[in-house]
Parts: sequence; C-alpha cells; structure tokens
Amino acid sequence: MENNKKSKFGKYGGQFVPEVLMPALYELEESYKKYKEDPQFIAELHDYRSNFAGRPTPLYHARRLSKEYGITVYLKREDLVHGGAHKLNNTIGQTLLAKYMGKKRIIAETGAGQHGTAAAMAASSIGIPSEIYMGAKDIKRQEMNVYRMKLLGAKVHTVTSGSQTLKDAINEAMRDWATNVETTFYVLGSIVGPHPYPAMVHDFQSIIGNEAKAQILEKEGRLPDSIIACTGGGSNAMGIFHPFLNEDVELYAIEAGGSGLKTTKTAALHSASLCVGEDGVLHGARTKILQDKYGQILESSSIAPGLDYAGVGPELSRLVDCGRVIADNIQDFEALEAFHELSQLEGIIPALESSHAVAYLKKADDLGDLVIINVSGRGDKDLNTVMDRGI
Amino acid sequence: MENNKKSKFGKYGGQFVPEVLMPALYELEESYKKYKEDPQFIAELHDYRSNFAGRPTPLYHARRLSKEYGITVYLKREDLVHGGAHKLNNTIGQTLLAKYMGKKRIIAETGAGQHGTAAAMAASSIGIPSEIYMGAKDIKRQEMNVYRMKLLGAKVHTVTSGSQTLKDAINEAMRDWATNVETTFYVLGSIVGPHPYPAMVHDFQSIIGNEAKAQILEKEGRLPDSIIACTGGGSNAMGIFHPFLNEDVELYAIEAGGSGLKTTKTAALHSASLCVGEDGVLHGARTKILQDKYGQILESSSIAPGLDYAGVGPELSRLVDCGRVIADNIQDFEALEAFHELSQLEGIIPALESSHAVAYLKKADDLGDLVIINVSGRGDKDLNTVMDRGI
Amino acid sequence: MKHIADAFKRDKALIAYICAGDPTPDATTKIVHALIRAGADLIELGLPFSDPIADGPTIQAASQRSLQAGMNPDLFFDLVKTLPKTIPYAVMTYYNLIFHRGTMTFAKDCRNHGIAGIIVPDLPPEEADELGEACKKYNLDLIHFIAPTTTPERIERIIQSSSGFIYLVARLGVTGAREDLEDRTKSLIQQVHTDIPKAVGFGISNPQQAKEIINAGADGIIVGSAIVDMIARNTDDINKAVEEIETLTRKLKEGITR
Amino acid sequence: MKHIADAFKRDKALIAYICAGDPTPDATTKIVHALIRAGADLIELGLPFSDPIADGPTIQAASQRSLQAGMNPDLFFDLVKTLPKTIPYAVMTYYNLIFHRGTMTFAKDCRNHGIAGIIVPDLPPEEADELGEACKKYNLDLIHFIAPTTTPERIERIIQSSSGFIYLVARLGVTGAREDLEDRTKSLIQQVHTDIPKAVGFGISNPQQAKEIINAGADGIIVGSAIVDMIARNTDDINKAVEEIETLTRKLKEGITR
Ligand SMILES: Cc1ncc(COP(=O)(O)O)c(C=O)c1O
Ligand SMILES: Cc1ncc(COP(=O)(O)O)c(C=O)c1O
Repeated sequence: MENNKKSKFGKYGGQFVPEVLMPALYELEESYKKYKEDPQFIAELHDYRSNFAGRPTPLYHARRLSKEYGITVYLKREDLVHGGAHKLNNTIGQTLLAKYMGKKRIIAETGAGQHGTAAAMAASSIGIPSEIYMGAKDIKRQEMNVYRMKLLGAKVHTVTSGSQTLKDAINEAMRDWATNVETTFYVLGSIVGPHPYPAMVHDFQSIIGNEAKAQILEKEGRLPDSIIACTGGGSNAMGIFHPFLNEDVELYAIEAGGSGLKTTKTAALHSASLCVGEDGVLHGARTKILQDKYGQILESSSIAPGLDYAGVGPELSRLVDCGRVIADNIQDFEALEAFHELSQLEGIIPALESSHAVAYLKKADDLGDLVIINVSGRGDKDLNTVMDRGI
Repeated sequence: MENNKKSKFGKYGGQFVPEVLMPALYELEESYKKYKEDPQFIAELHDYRSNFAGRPTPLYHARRLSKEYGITVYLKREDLVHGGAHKLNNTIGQTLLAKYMGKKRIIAETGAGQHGTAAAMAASSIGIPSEIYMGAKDIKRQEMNVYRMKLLGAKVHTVTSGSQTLKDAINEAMRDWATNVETTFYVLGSIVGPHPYPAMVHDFQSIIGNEAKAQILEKEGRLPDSIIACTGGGSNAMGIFHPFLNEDVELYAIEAGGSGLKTTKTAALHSASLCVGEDGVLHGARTKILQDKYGQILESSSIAPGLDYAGVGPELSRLVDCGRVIADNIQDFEALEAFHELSQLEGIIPALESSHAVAYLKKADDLGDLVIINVSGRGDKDLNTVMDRGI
Repeated sequence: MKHIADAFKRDKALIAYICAGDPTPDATTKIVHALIRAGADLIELGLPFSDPIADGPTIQAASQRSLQAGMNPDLFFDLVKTLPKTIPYAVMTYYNLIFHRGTMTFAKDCRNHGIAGIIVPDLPPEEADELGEACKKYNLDLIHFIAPTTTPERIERIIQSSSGFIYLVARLGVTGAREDLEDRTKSLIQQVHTDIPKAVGFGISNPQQAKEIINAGADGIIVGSAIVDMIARNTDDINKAVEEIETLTRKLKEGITR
Repeated sequence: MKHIADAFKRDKALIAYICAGDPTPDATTKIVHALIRAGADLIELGLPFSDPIADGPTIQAASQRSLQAGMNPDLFFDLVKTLPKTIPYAVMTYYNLIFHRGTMTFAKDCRNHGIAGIIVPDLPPEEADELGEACKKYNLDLIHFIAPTTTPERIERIIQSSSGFIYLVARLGVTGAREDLEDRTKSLIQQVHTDIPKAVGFGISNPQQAKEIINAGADGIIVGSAIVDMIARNTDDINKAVEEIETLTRKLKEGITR
C-alpha cells in the first residue's frame, strides 16, 4: 500500500490509527472534499458562522496597549465568538459535515471544556446528539464548563484512565469512535490527529486569518510585521497564520512554558512541544511531542488548560522546522501578568491561553511596528484559577 | 421656573434630583446634544461599537425553537456583545461622552454586576478610572462579576445601606455624584434616572433595534409580527422597540414575575413595576414603581438579578399606559424552563433575564408568524444560580 | 401657628433637624422640647423615606431606625400635632411620599397639624409647580435649595420662586457632620443677594463653623447630622441624648448670637 | 528461533496475549511457561505504551501496572531473551515506541532477542513502509489488521502486504473480553480469501466462541483480555493467576481442536 503523500506535511502528519478507523478517515476525506465545494453546505456554514457564531469578529486597535509598547497592536477578537473562543469555528464546520454525512451522533474530547462546549453548542443548534469525553482531573478543575455542556444537552463522560486529562480524553474518544465508527462523527478540537483532521480544522479556522488580512489592509493599508498566537494543538495559530504564509510577515507560535522547560520522570513542567518536543507519533499523527527517552508520552502542564497537551499540530512542526514559523514559550507567571495587563489596559479579559500570546509582546526582541495578536478566547472560564493565585 | 417639558414622556420622567445635580444634568444634556452630532464622536463611537463591542450582533434564525412553536423565531444576539450583554452599548456611549466632556472619573451602580462590568470595560479601554457601587447582598451572590470588575481595574464599593441591592447602589452612586459632580460622570445602567438619562440611554441602545430592523427586512423581506424583550429598567427593551414604534409590530415588555405577584409589608415577591406598579417618583424620575401604601419603595425580587428593580424606565410607563407596548410577566420557574429550553434546542445559554423573554413564547396567546426575541445577554453569569436549583 | 419667617425675625436663626420618630415618637417629643429650651428658632422634622438619596450615613440610619419603629406619614402628622407651637416647623422629606399622598392632601395635612414649610431635597424648582400651588393654597413655604454648583442665572431664578428661607447647601455631597468649612461656602453666601433669609446647612456641627457662616452673611444655620449623631449614640438612653443635644444647641446658638 | 508461520503448521492456532512485565517480569516468565504447557501456539507480548488507544480498560490497566513496575523497551528485550523458544513470539506495541527506538534498531532487537513478528495496532499499511523494510531486513513478520469496516478492495491490498498471519478484528471497538460473538465476525472471516493464516481477535474469552470462529474458517484465535483479567484479579498471588490461565488456555485449546 503506497504511502499516502497527501496526508503529510513534509515528514509530519499521516494516519497512525487502528485499521477499523481507516475507512472512516477515507470516508471523511471524501465527504469533506465533496461538501466543501457544495453550495448548500457553504451557504449553511456561512449562515452558522455569521448568525450563530457571530462572525466576522473585529480586529481591534488596542490603543493603550500600543502606547505601552510603542508599536501598533491590533487584537483579533476571537474572544467574541459564541461560547467564548475560536473553537466554535471548527465545531460548526465539523458538526455540519457530520449532518451532511448522515451521522447520528458526534463525539468530542475536551481538556478545559472549551472545545467540548463549542461542540455541544454546534450539536444542539444543528440538532444532533453529542457526547463529550473529559478527564476526571479536568472535570474537577473546570466545573462550570462541565455544567455548560450538560445544559446544552451533551452527555459528558468522565475519563479515569492515564493522567485523567486531555490526552486521555482523546484516547477515550478514539476508542468510542472505533466502536461506533459507522454512525458517529468524531469532532476533533485542534489541528491534530490523523489526516484529514489537521487539514480540515486548518481550513475551518482559516476564517480567522482571512478576516484579519482583509481587516488590517483596510485599517492600515498594509500587512502586519508580525502575528502572535498561542499554541496548544495549534488551531488558532494556524487559523490566523494561514493566509499570511506566503507574505512577508513574521509568525510567532507561543507555547505554554509552564513553570519552566524542565521534566520529571513522567511529566513535563510545560507544554512546549514545538520548542523542545521530539519527533514522534501521537494520536494518529507524526509530530513533535513531549516524550521520555523510550517514547512514552509525558504528562504536560500549563496554567492554561487549553494549552496543556503533549503534542502539537503536524503542520506547525513542519513550519517550525523550516523556519517559517518561530516557536517560543511563555511561562505561567508571565501569562498571568499579561492577563492582568490586557484586562486593565483594554477592558478585555483574555483567556489564559491567549494571555500567552499577549505576554509575548513583552518578551519579544523585535516585532516590528505593526502587530496582530490573536485573542483566541475570553478569560471568564479562568477567573477561578486566577483568583486562586491572588489578584 | 417653567416646567421642563422636554424632559417628560407624557406625565412620566422629569428631573427629581437634589439641586446640586441640576447644573450637571443641564451640562450633560448640552454636551450630549453637541457631541451626538460631532463627526469625531460619532466616528469614535462607531469604532468602539464595531471593534470593541463586536457590533453588529447577528439576528439568528432559531430553527429548532421555531419548529417547537410552529412559528418563525429570530433571536437578536446581544449575548454576543463583549462582556456578555447589551449593557456595553450604553456604557461605551456614556464613557466616551465623559471623555469628551473632560470628566476625570466615571461611577456606576450595578445590581447583577453586568452594567458594572460593562462600565469597567468601557472605562479601561477608553482610559478613565471607574468606581462601581454594588449592594453588599449582590456582591455576595455575584462574586465572579465583582472579580471581573476588579480585574478590569475598577474600584468596587460595597453598599451596606437599605436592602443592600441595586436600588441602594443607585442611591449611593447618586450620593457620590452629588459629592464629586464637577469631575465625575455618572454612567447610569438603564433607561431610568433623571432626564437626559432615559433619552440618552434609549439612543445608545437603539442600535439594537436599528440593526434588527435592517436584518429582518433582509432575511424575511418584511417586519416581524411581534418583538419580545425582558424588562428590568427597560434599556434592552426600548433599544430594540424604538425603531418599530411607528410600525405595525406588537411590542412585548416582559417583567420578572418572581414567585408571583404578591407583596409582603416591605417587599414585593416580583419586579413587575409595569404590570402592577403605581405612579411615583424614584431615582430622579416619575414612573411606575413598586411601593407601599405610603409611597415607601418596596424591595423587589427575581431569580434574574438584572430585572430585580422596583422601578422602570419612564418611557416604558408611558408606552404601556397608551397601549403601544404590552407589559406582561414571567415567573422564576418559567424563566428557568426557558433557560434550559434555549440551551438544549439552540446551543445558546441565555441570561436569566433574557430567559424571561424566551419564556413568553410559551405563555403568549398569539404572537403572529414572525417573532424577534431580544436575547439581551448570555447566561454564563447565572450558572451557579441555576446549578443551585438543580439542572 | 408660627410662620417660617418668624424664625428669622429676632436674631440669626438656629435651625435644627431631627428625624421624626427616631428612635420613637416619644423621644422626638422630648428632643423637640429640649431644642426649644436651648434656643432653636425653627425645627425641621424629617419624615423618613426608604431611599434618601440626598442624605449621608447618619440621616440614612436615623430614617431606618424611625421606619423600623413604624413611622409613617399618618403617624407623623399625629406626632406633629402634639408638639409645642412656640416656634415654626418645617417637614423635610422626599417627593415620593408627598406625591403618593397627593400634593394637595399633603399640604393640607401640614397646615392642619402645624407645619409651616416643606423642604424636599429631590424636588428642584423645575418639578415643583404642583407642590408649589398646593403650598400657595395652604399658605405654606416651599423651601428651595441653592448649591455650590448652582449657576448665577439659576440663583436668580431660584430666589424668584422662593419664600420662607433659602437653603444654601454648604458643600457638594450629602448631609453629614463635618468639622471644616470650605471657602466656597462663604463665597456662595456672598453670591446670593436677596431679602429672603438665607440659611446654610450640610456639614455644620460646631459653634466655630456656625459663627463663621453668620459672619459671612448668612441669616441662619441648619444643624442636622451633628444632632442626629447624638441620638444614634444614645438610642437606649434618650435622656442622655436630650442632654447632649440641649448642650450642643445652646453652644451653637451662642456661636451665632453676637 | 521459531517463525510465526510455525504456529499455524500443526493445527488451528491458539494465540495468547499478555502484557510483558504485568505485574512483574518474573510473573510474565511464569505465565509464559504455563501458556506453553497449556498448548498456546504463539505468544503476543505487549510492550506497554502510555497511551494505548486500541485497547480497552483491561489491557490499559495491564499496561499501567507494567509501566509502573518499571517496564521499558530495554527490559522488555532482556526479558524476552530468557523465555523458552519452543514457540514463536510476537511483540504487540504502539508505533511511537518503535519509531522512537528507530525502526531498524527495533527490528534488529526483535531478531536478536527472539521475537518473530511485530503487531502495531496504530500502524495501518499506509504508514508501514519504513517498519516493513526493517522487518524484511531482519526477517520478521509485520502483522496487519483487517477490521469489520475494511472495504473489499482494501482487504485485497492488505492481504498483498501481509505475511505471518492476518489479524482479523472480530468487532468494532477496542480490546476487551466479551461473551457474545457477532454475525459479522463470521462473515468477515469468510470474506478474506488468502493462504496466509487468519487469526481472529478482540473480545474472545471462551471455548464456545473459539470453536465457532474456527468453524467459520479461521486459522487461529487470539485471546488477550480474558487472560489479562486473571492477572488483574490475582496480582498479589501470581501462582493463582498462573493456574487459572493454564486452565482457561487448555479449554480454549480444546475448543479449537477438532
Ligand atoms: C481560548 C483558547 N485558546 C487556545 C486554545 C488552544 O488550542 P489551539 O492551539 O488548537 O488553538 C484553546 C483550547 O482549548 C482555547 O480554549
Ligand atoms: C442580560 C441582561 N438583560 C436585561 C437586563 C435588564 O436591564 P434592562 O431592562 O435595562 O435591559 C440586564 C441588567 O443587568 C441584563 O444584565
């Protein structure tokens, strides 16, 4: 069987899944190819994006932040998307596709609960049952999002295996999918997983960059010098980077530096797979991952639950290897500082994930004169975390 | 001194405030009249509305809700406004005006914390210090919003007088204003208070109705048969009603029926001032208010903190008297049902306030075939309340 | 029954505020007697309202004590009726209580029970037509305020529609005892040119302040929170309050008597 | 060293899975001996991975026990070296462990320590080129899967790239003992036409199931979770586990022997 070149980003990507899922991946690829050109699908997607999700989101000139750093800073306002993060861009796309494919239910994994909530939201509005897998540890620390999912009609499964966090929730969702693959659509939450997920999620999230490009041209008459996005799996980053890949714009993927780039026997104190991860295979794709010397996956760590993942999208691994995207990381305490800074200077409480991107303003050497930061989500979900650390 | 006709809505409205504030009301009226025609003010307001608040908000065709009720239901999505409610439409306007007027600080009252948060957001982005008055009882039950305000850099004052809720917070804000009137702008949170507040807030909130009118014409080629909005002070209601006042559209102002339209010696078990309130003077204006037989103000009550107020905008009192707006009320338990219904059918978790408007779909006799419901805010702030009552 | 103007006839006037029914109607009676003994020329009786936006913490608390003890407009007038009529009385209350009773009824009740003037902190002249007519009909004075923020033209117009006395607000803000006196208080007094007596209130608590105000040209001083504070401190020993109030009132009276 | 093919030479093959090092390397040695005594024809040794997506709760737990006890690829090969070579062994593991060691190194280690085949549940043929070459070089069989969802054309292509045996997945989902047998398992067996032996796994736990599968035309059965369950229940008395496993294995062997 010949190697599936189209499923790869250079050496990264691929389809490392059990045979039982392979036909589903082909079916998904075919269906996606078909429906993404289907005028009715396109129209319905556009309707949900505009009227349900609230797109386009603004590109906001952050006057006071700009003054603080002596450059012009724009914020791409994904925090205003329904549900509170860019995640809905993707779940609407995938859930609509599930409906067109005649699937009877969707499943999704979730770490912080943002993707799970977004999946549940898309599922109820589109009218398809949803079940969400979430690690027992995450369920405890993200009580409100669990409750939101239930309110939205989703069934939430507690995952007690492994480290009881996102990685294990993905494992469990894949097991469910393998069991119910004929009737079930697995709505993956980032540009990770086996082909065609990274490509498909990338497409659904590219709306961020497409809007931002038109908006910055309209407002400033030129492209930005750099774009900063936080990076867990990488979907908000690739979403905003994509239309700028062939432009003269520096792209910064900012990972969670946690409490420093150190590692214990079974756990990393960070989630910086692009920065210090090694080539490996996780959740269906070859990419940079956090692993021990034998290839066992390390637990990851971050104050931002949405960044707390041992892998990263294969496309980003590629782009970092070839130098097109610069990977760096921000530690918990720096992200917290930026969280407070943006709240006080601009009246926008960013998600702790997005705070990593904001924090890079301070850490960066030279971003040029015109910068876009992707504010991937709002921080309401993080208030308890920040409160616990003191205001 | 001749009676100030322009400050009245029929017999309602007026300027019942201490002399020390009268010159400030005239100054405010003059400044507002001047700046609302000022191209720079208009442009800046438009910029904040679009890029900070996220306007226009969508008009969403709620397919599954429509099916459930056999009519076509659209939702005006104020839940997507930055901060989570329509409140920011108003606070941006007033805070910008404060800046143009050269004021050095803004103050605001808040009940649920939504207006306070919106005021703090506007203040930080516009760059002016903010202080928020909030009743001690409300501070206890709305911990997260208190924290949001502090994060945004606002100073929050605990009001321990009276019933320690919204009405007392307004009293206290007025006292602060009387003390610091020369340097301070009082950002009022609804279409209440002395002239020119009701007219000014009405103007700032009319963006809701202006958008909705254009949107429904574009989508349906005709005006709706009815529009439903929840009503505390009445700002989201008047905001969406206004451009339809001279059209053949039924307008429903839905108040909080609490646990029934009964009253104890010092407290109403509801907040239905339009439905059962009596003519009186509160917080600077003549309007319908909840009062005892001597004219003492009653404490009000509602599961929705934003509706929990003993008064209502004078303009609405007028419109209800003359039959142009129909007032009705929804009890706590009905609002809770609607909260769950909208979450599960449409993937939108409404504010408990807005849930009152949604619930009216079920209670109403005949709304016609095409209905717009104003979803004034999102329900994230209410999760604890609903949780406490059981899912 | 005395008129408001009588308070200003002999000498500079000492106007005392207490909240009727704080902490009980009986206490109010005792305190009124003491005030009269000590030389008060006019007593402002507060009719407590649930939401007193122009008052600071002291008078808010007094209002709450009084309401909690059951005070209401009916009882208020009953109480007033029993008070000695050797000096004039004004009622100080918020507009909703008047509006709700009906302006005519309220004015008539005042007249019938021995109230000579009405002071409404949330009723600027712009909104006072209706109550003004009722006052005219029942021969009551409707007292207006002039504040430090009031513009010169506005001062003129307020003077035009005033009778009894004009209530000059000593400072920005709400009622409440303070020790200092602002320069702008004095300049405000000097700005208001009229034959109608000018009494200054808000924050006056000691003889020194009182003297300065009179020296600056005022015809009277109004003392409220300083007196109410004494009640608040002695709600369980009202005789002690009466004593303290009598002493303070005497000193204030001395302060304004040349 | 035996080859995978040897397992299918005499009779229908009984293939037993255990996770190496669960709960200790010594236990594994004892269990392997018991399996051989009871008639197992091929042993699949699990090299535990932190994130076993194709496994159900039973084998996940086994992997965790083994990892917790310190199992790693180095120790794995050390352990394998000591096992009796009267039957062939296959290693069952996830691709990242192989990839991380390097496919060539991994294959060479297999060859040098007595492993004849490699089974990788997350490595479909599309991704198997590199490991396939390594296996060819070191004369190992790379075992592929056919699932109930695999299309006819795909079955053809998988057969083309297979050697040793073909792993037929009895049902949708993950590993785990079950009592029933689905009709589609039998039809899947009948759909796969090849000379390469077909062994059926996923959910086989009793002699009745085993017999039916063989009757439907399979060349072997694979039993994993049923055996691992016995270890899980007796981690503190491994001799008891050994006994139970030996009994079950005998019965299964009888079930598939005509
Ligand atoms: C607000 C927010 N930002 C970023 C992320 C990280 O995901 P990604 O890297 O795929 O954008 C998450 C994930 O939950 C999130 O909630
Ligand atoms: C979401 C929401 N809706 C409605 C209201 C009621 O205010 P109004 O009647 O002025 O729209 C509030 C007040 O806080 C609110 O937060």
